[in-house]
Amino acid sequence: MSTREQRVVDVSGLPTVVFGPRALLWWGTLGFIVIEGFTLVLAVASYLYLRQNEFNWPPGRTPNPDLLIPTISVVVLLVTMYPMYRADRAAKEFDRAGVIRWLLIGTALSGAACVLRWFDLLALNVRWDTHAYGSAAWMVVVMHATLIVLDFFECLVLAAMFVTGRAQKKHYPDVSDAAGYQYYISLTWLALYLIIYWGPRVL
Amino acid sequence: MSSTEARVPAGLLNPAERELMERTWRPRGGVWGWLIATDHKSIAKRYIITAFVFFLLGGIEAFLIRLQLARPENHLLDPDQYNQIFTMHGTTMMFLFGVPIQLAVALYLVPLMVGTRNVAFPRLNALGYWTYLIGGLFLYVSFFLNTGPDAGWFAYVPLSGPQFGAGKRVDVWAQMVTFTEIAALTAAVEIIVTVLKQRAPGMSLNRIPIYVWSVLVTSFLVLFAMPSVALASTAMLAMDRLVGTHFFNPAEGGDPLLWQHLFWFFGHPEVYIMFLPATGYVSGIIPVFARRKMVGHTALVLSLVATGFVSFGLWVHHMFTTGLPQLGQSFFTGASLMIAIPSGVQIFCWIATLWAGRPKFDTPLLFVIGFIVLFVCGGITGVMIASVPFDQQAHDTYFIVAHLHYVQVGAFVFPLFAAFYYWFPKLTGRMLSERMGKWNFWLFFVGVNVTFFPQHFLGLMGMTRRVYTYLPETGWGPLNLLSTVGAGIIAASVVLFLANVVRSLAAGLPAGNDPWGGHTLEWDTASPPPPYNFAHIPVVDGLYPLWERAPGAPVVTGMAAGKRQVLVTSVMDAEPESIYEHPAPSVWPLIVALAIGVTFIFGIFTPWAFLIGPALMFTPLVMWFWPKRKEPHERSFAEEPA
Amino acid sequence: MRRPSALLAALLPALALAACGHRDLSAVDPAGPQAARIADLTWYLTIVGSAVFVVTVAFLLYALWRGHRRVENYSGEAAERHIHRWIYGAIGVTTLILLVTLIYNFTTGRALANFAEPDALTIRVTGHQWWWQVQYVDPVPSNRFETANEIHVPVGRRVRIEVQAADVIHSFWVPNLHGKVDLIPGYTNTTYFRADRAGVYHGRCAEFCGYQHARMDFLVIADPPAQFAAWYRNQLRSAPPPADSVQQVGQQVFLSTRCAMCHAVRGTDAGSHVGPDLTHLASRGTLAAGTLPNLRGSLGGWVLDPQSIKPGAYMPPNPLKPDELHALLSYLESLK
Amino acid sequence: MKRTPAPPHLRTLAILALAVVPAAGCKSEQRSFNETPPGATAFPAVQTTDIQAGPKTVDPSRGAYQENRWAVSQGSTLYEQFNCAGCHSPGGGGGMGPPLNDAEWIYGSDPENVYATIVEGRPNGMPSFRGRISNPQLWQLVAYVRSISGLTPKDTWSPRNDHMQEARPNRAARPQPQLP
Repeated sequence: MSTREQRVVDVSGLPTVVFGPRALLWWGTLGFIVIEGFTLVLAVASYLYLRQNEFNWPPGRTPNPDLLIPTISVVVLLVTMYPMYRADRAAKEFDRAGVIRWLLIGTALSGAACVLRWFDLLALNVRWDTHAYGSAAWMVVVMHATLIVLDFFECLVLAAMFVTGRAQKKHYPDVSDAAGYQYYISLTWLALYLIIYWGPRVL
Repeated sequence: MSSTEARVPAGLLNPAERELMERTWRPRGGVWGWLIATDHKSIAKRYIITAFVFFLLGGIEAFLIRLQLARPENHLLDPDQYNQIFTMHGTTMMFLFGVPIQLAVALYLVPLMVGTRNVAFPRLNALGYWTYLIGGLFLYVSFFLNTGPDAGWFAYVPLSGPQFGAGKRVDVWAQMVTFTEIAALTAAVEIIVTVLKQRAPGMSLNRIPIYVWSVLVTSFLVLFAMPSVALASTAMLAMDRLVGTHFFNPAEGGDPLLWQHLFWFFGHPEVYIMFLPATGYVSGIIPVFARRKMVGHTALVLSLVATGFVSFGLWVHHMFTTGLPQLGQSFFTGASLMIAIPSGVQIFCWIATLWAGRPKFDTPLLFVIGFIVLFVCGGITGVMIASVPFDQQAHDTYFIVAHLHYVQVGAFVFPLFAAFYYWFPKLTGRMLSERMGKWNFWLFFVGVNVTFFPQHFLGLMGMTRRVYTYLPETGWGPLNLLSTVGAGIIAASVVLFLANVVRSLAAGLPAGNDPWGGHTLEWDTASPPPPYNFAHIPVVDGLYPLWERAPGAPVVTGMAAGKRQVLVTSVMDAEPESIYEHPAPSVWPLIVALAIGVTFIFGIFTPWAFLIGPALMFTPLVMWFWPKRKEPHERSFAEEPA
Repeated sequence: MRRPSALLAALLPALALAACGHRDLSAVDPAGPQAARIADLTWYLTIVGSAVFVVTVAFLLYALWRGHRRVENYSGEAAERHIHRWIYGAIGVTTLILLVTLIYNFTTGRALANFAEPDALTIRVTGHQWWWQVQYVDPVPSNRFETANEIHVPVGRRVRIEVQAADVIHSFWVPNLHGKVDLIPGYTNTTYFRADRAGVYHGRCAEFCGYQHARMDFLVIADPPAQFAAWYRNQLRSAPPPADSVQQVGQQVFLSTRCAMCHAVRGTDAGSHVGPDLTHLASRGTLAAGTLPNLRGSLGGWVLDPQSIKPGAYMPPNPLKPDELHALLSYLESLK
Repeated sequence: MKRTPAPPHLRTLAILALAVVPAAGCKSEQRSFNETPPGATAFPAVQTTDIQAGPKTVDPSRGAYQENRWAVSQGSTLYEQFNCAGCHSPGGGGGMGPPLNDAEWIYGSDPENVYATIVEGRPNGMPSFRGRISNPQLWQLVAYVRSISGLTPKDTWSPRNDHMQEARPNRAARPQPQLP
């Protein structure tokens, strides 16, 4: 193949650190959000499917779930979105100090959410092996709990990277992806909270 | 590819840079190199070989079943062994061979066909393979310890529940599903991101090869189908059997039908996960052997997408006899019939291409023709059982066994063998023997028909599925014996295929870059391809790059030879957007996979494993992402300290 | 459409094979209106399906033959349009066939569903692990009785079967009379059918339910109304006292050893419903859910060692001394 | 490998070799359909006190059913079928009959003792089932009864059955010393 007038497309000038849908990792995070989100959708669908078999929900002498602690944990999770948003903005400006400050605040809040989640489980007022209602409620809340714990450790490790100075420029987009993941977790918990804790009272 | 002229035009790699690139991308040798490999070709080759070993094991189990059923009142297997073996046959073929091999072949071919150097997330790819391997080994070690699952490959509750599913057998099945589901999901995410973001410049959406389209649609199916079985098997059935939850306990509000809904919501898309890549192979092979462009490229792509969507809407046709309301069942009959239309479109386009082209009858095309014949028969019996009244007679009988094997062996294994014969030269650099290939095809084709066509009549004569024996006066003896003979022919054909592979690895004809005159990018590089696939990433200017390539077509330059760089392009028109530096090979995915293994294997015996396991996983996961300190001169901009 | 099975049986010899099994156990040899409707639909689907298969494969072979003889490709703008016209035609025909099939399915489905009748003979069938408990649920409580593995129905009268599962999922299927219906714990499904000609129709369990799923058959015996009424009256009667001393000893063995722990014989102290009701065991055609013919030899073999015939069944081996066994068999054979 | 139909016993041996590898896992999953459990034909030597001359002689095979998961599961089905639940309540929590899920054993908790209790019956209402229940089923019942209070290995316990949940098996009770 003659190479005399070999036309070339020179890409040496392209950036190596990009944010949002231009970056591969953004799509990877979106992929896992879709998987986990659809698993939660199916878990809630199973919860509502099991509801058809019962006359009253929760069945028998099981009391309604408490509202105090779960409401606090919803607020905490919603509030966590703000520091993560600021960390995202700081990451886009490659501002290391800003990222460290807001990321640590976000990590602390999501840690608090993890602790509160244990009390959310107790607030269900039912053991998982009492009947189908207990099993389904525990399944939904525990599955979301795994996501919060995952998110907490992800933010913790990211924060550790930036604090110890080992973080590189390519980790800034990871911060904005972590922020996106946090928005997803907080909003899904708001929806699950309404279904699991208010559902028995309202629906 | 670049000429050996002294003066190399601006930007092209001179021999010194080429040698540097060779060193940068070359995977490390030895066992350690094997454990830390992240090159998509070495992982995918392993994946294919492992899946094929499970195919052989599944085949042996199938032959044991046929031997037991060869004559009435046979005492080769007692009921306990028979239940374990038919469950292992179904589970192995569907979970350990079906889905994995389609994703494995895709992981090998997709980067080559879209013109990039590696899959999007190479370490995640390694994790996927190791998790799959651990799951498969775990299932087979349990089977040899007499703890193989024995409630059928879809393990209907309450037979698989805590009271009637004694011992740890069904737990083994439930956790094995988790392993294979993690592996499939990781592969699906990688394929989607590779196809959307790493295509060669110029490969806009309407220039993506059909095989890549079929694998993209399959990956979206995996994304939305696997969670359903993961939820049903791990989060519900395993918990029912471990900590006494009541998801499926009818006395405490649970519902056995919930299991069937969740399982088949995954089950039917799963068979399309195995079928769509098979149509991709066929649509990739026919133009090459008909020596003509495919008729109705857009029609084929749209029918792939349509099949993908509709496949989520027909799972209830597995549950027509459970007493669901009549109106609901009619909707699913409609959906089940509707899905026959896109399949019809594909068949018509294939036949039209063969008619308008000049077909050359090599082994790949023989397998494709065999596929079309078997698939039309399987598709028609599928339309038959889509009707509720007839399904009430045919459900859970050997009519269904015949249909599913016509559609699985005919429409999935035949195109897979066509793909083996077609892409084997690219994987190994050697041609498979055509003479043995033709024998392999005809034995397989005759074997399948002799084995499974009589089973249609057995089904209508009342022979139900999963029976370990039957009475002589049922009159099923002769047809079952005939079916066993057919199974022997299939076994001979598979042994012949193995001989062909072994012989050609040792002394096959060297294949060169493009033995068949293909039109997709993978035939543009050496076979087996170098670790970096393309020295210069090609620029694509048509749907059939190699057939329509003008001399001196442009290539991409300007990527550093000393770094593992991959070009990231836009989703719609594949314009270069950025350069992404791939992580180096690493052992951490293997360690994380082992930690996952510990979590779910001990999760059978104690719920605490679901706390200790993730704790074990924390360190390797951190080490997986922890950045290495780089020397200033080695660093690129992305690796500058934050 | 008159049932053309005779004509078509000759036309498609392979499929005819399915109609002629030695026993009445075939989905294409209907003995009732329900199975007849499904059989007609089966023939329609088979014929149309075979036709489509033959036509498609013919097109394929023609395409290969035509293509193989071609010197250069048939391509270009006009060629593409010409090919597309053929493909649109083929898609149109496919969609039309599917539509007709869909409509035919709906009509058959609705006809099958509207077979209910308030005063049909009601029978409750409960599936156990590996046998069928049959209870005739008459509006008058005193006309109710229980039997096992055999259902007698009067010819020409509609029968309503209510199915329940006692343990795992089973499936009630009598191919000659109607499609199958699953027995699911927590649900009561119903199915209606009618036998139009007298005969012994074999039924099977069609959902995998454990070790002995393969040997969980039952019989549906359609009797003329008079014969059915006589059978019904006989079933209502409890077992007569033993006629001679050997049967006396047999009854003693039955009551004092393991039999009474699981089996009930109305008219004696044995009242456990763990296993099948044996009050009229001798009147049944088969033993062990359709596995053995009801002869003295097979009954003896079954009582002594059921595990070698149905391994995994709940009935334990009963090592009896020969005279005890002889007496027990005589007693069981007196339970007409 | 292509199987040529070898003589039947050879094939069965091959399959057994394929399926049965001598390891702990397989013994507890063994389904023994038609052979009576070893050491169960003769009436076991029963010991009601811990005082004895010389070491405690134990028949090693009597544990065969105690660790077998299928035997415990069959035992739970027989527990309902033979109406033990009538007096001891479905979860073994006790009713007219004494509770079976605690560490309190009036007549001893070794397998032979429980076997003797069922076969001979006990005063205050426990009927004798001698000759009424076959030996394999008796040993399965013994295995299940001892599993209610946690005397059989942990992996033989089933967390629930498919019925209403009454008495939750109180496996926290202090179990007797495990089998040697």
